[in-house]
Amino acid sequence: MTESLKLTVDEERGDLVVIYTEGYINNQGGEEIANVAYELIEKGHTTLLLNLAQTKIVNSIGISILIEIIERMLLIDGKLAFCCLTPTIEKTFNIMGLAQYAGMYSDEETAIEALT
Amino acid sequence: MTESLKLTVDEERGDLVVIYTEGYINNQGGEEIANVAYELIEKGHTTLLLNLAQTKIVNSIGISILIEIIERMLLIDGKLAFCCLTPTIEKTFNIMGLAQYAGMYSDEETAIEALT
Amino acid sequence: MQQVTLTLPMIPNMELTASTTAGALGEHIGMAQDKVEEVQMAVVEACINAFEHSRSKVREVQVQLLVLGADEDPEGLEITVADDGIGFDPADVAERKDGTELAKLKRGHGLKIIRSLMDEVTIRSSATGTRVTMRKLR
Amino acid sequence: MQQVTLTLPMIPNMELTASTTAGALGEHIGMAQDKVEEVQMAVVEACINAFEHSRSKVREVQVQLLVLGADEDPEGLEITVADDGIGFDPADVAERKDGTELAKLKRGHGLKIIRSLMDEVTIRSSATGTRVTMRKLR
Ligand SMILES: Nc1ncnc2c1ncn2[C@@H]1O[C@H](COP(=O)(O)OP(=O)(O)O)[C@@H](O)[C@H]1O
Ligand SMILES: Nc1ncnc2c1ncn2[C@@H]1O[C@H](COP(=O)(O)OP(=O)(O)O)[C@@H](O)[C@H]1O
Repeated sequence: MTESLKLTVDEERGDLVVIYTEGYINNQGGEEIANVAYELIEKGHTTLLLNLAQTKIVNSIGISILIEIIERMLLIDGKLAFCCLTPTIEKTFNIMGLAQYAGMYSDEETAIEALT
Repeated sequence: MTESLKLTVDEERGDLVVIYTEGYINNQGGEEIANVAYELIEKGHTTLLLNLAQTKIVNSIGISILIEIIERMLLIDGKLAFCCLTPTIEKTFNIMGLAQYAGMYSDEETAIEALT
Repeated sequence: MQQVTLTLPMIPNMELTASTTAGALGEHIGMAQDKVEEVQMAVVEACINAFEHSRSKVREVQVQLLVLGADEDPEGLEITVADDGIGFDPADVAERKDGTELAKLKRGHGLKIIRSLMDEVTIRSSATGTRVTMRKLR
Repeated sequence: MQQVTLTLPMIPNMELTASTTAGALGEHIGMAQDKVEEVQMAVVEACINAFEHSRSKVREVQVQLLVLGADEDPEGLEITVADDGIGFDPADVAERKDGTELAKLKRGHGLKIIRSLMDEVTIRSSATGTRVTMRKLR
């Protein structure tokens, strides 16, 4: 019930790394995701998938930090994609114009197929 | 973010049926679980496992409805067990004296091993 | 002094407003997550007791959440859940002896849960209402 | 008339108290879950705008949640998020033109999100504070 974000990272997907979020993506949550993402980039990973199945709420400050990760990804010719968004989170991403810079997939399987 | 309970039922586990909860187990949530459980009992299932991994909060009215399911289960020589409880939910179940009537397991694998 | 007062209508799930607030305050003062969740569970039980049993005419519950200690050195949370209902005698809430062993477990747990999960609980109740005050140190 | 007024300190995650309350009220009046979640997202944005931008001295935000229509036939929710901060001119909040295309996306979205997710939004802002009132029909 506390809303601090929990992250689980699955690096056993070949080139792709899946990051599972659980909880609220606010500024703190966004920064936690960014830290994990930048570590993965350091390690040489260039394709990241954020699975938001267990995230029911985000805010625009958290999303702005995700946009920073996308920027960094574009610089290294990498990709950040999303899957399993609630309809409202997907709508919000679209309102913010994220769709042109990051793939959004309904489920993890579809995302992995498209990304690998 | 809305707290109404979501249930997923996995009947493909041989004799055991796993019910996954997501959200708040209040009176309404407890009743939803009971409806699903009674339907499964009607179908002849006698061992149910409630996986509470995605439930972060319960209340005592919801739990009292779970106790009704346990009562029904004992009448037919069946079993209701729980897995993946948060420390606080486990503590609350213990305070309510549930431990002597229902198995509680840390994870699904351990639960399935013990129950089958 | 950090403090939040909520006046909540007695409608389903409104207890979650109180527990969400307790969660934010608990995290804010650096309380460990398990402890925060224990506070949240206790607050939920105190609210639904008021919803269920108080017979309040205004159908509202007052929840006051207070950070104990100095701002720079918070010590814990104190939460009061108050209703203006018919009240009860806490000393009178006996263990129920009727029915089967298991059936006995079914109700009468709210106060036990609150007392077990919090460090300190005071209940003041009269014919004009009930105030449950509970504290938990960080 | 169902109504809840919350006075929330500007501390992290306190916006979730407002969104949890909106969730309980929305469910209570039978609003579809997707719509409830849209209201919750808009409320969160309005609160964090007040937290981030208002420079309120009291460091509190007032959130009023109101069920529209008759009790037996609720029509929707109206939520007002008010602060006593420095205010701003909503007409002046222009699209940011600086930086790369993507960098432009980074901030300046709160009001757009609120307007897109709610049916009706009114912003009143002056040197004594800001009130964002938003409605969504069931
Ligand atoms: N706020 C309240 N107002 C009036 N009576 C209360 C209140 N809280 C508790 N009680 C009384 O105390 C009894 C025990 O409460 P509790 O331990 O929470 O168990 P339960 O809610 O399951 O009955 C209740 O049945 C009720 O009679
Ligand atoms: N409650 C408020 N008090 C003062 N200024 C505000 C308030 N809400 C919004 N603003 C102003 O409007 C601008 C745009 O807000 P918004 O669209 O939410 O984007 P962002 O919060 O990302 O800047 C803010 O940068 C701020 O200058």
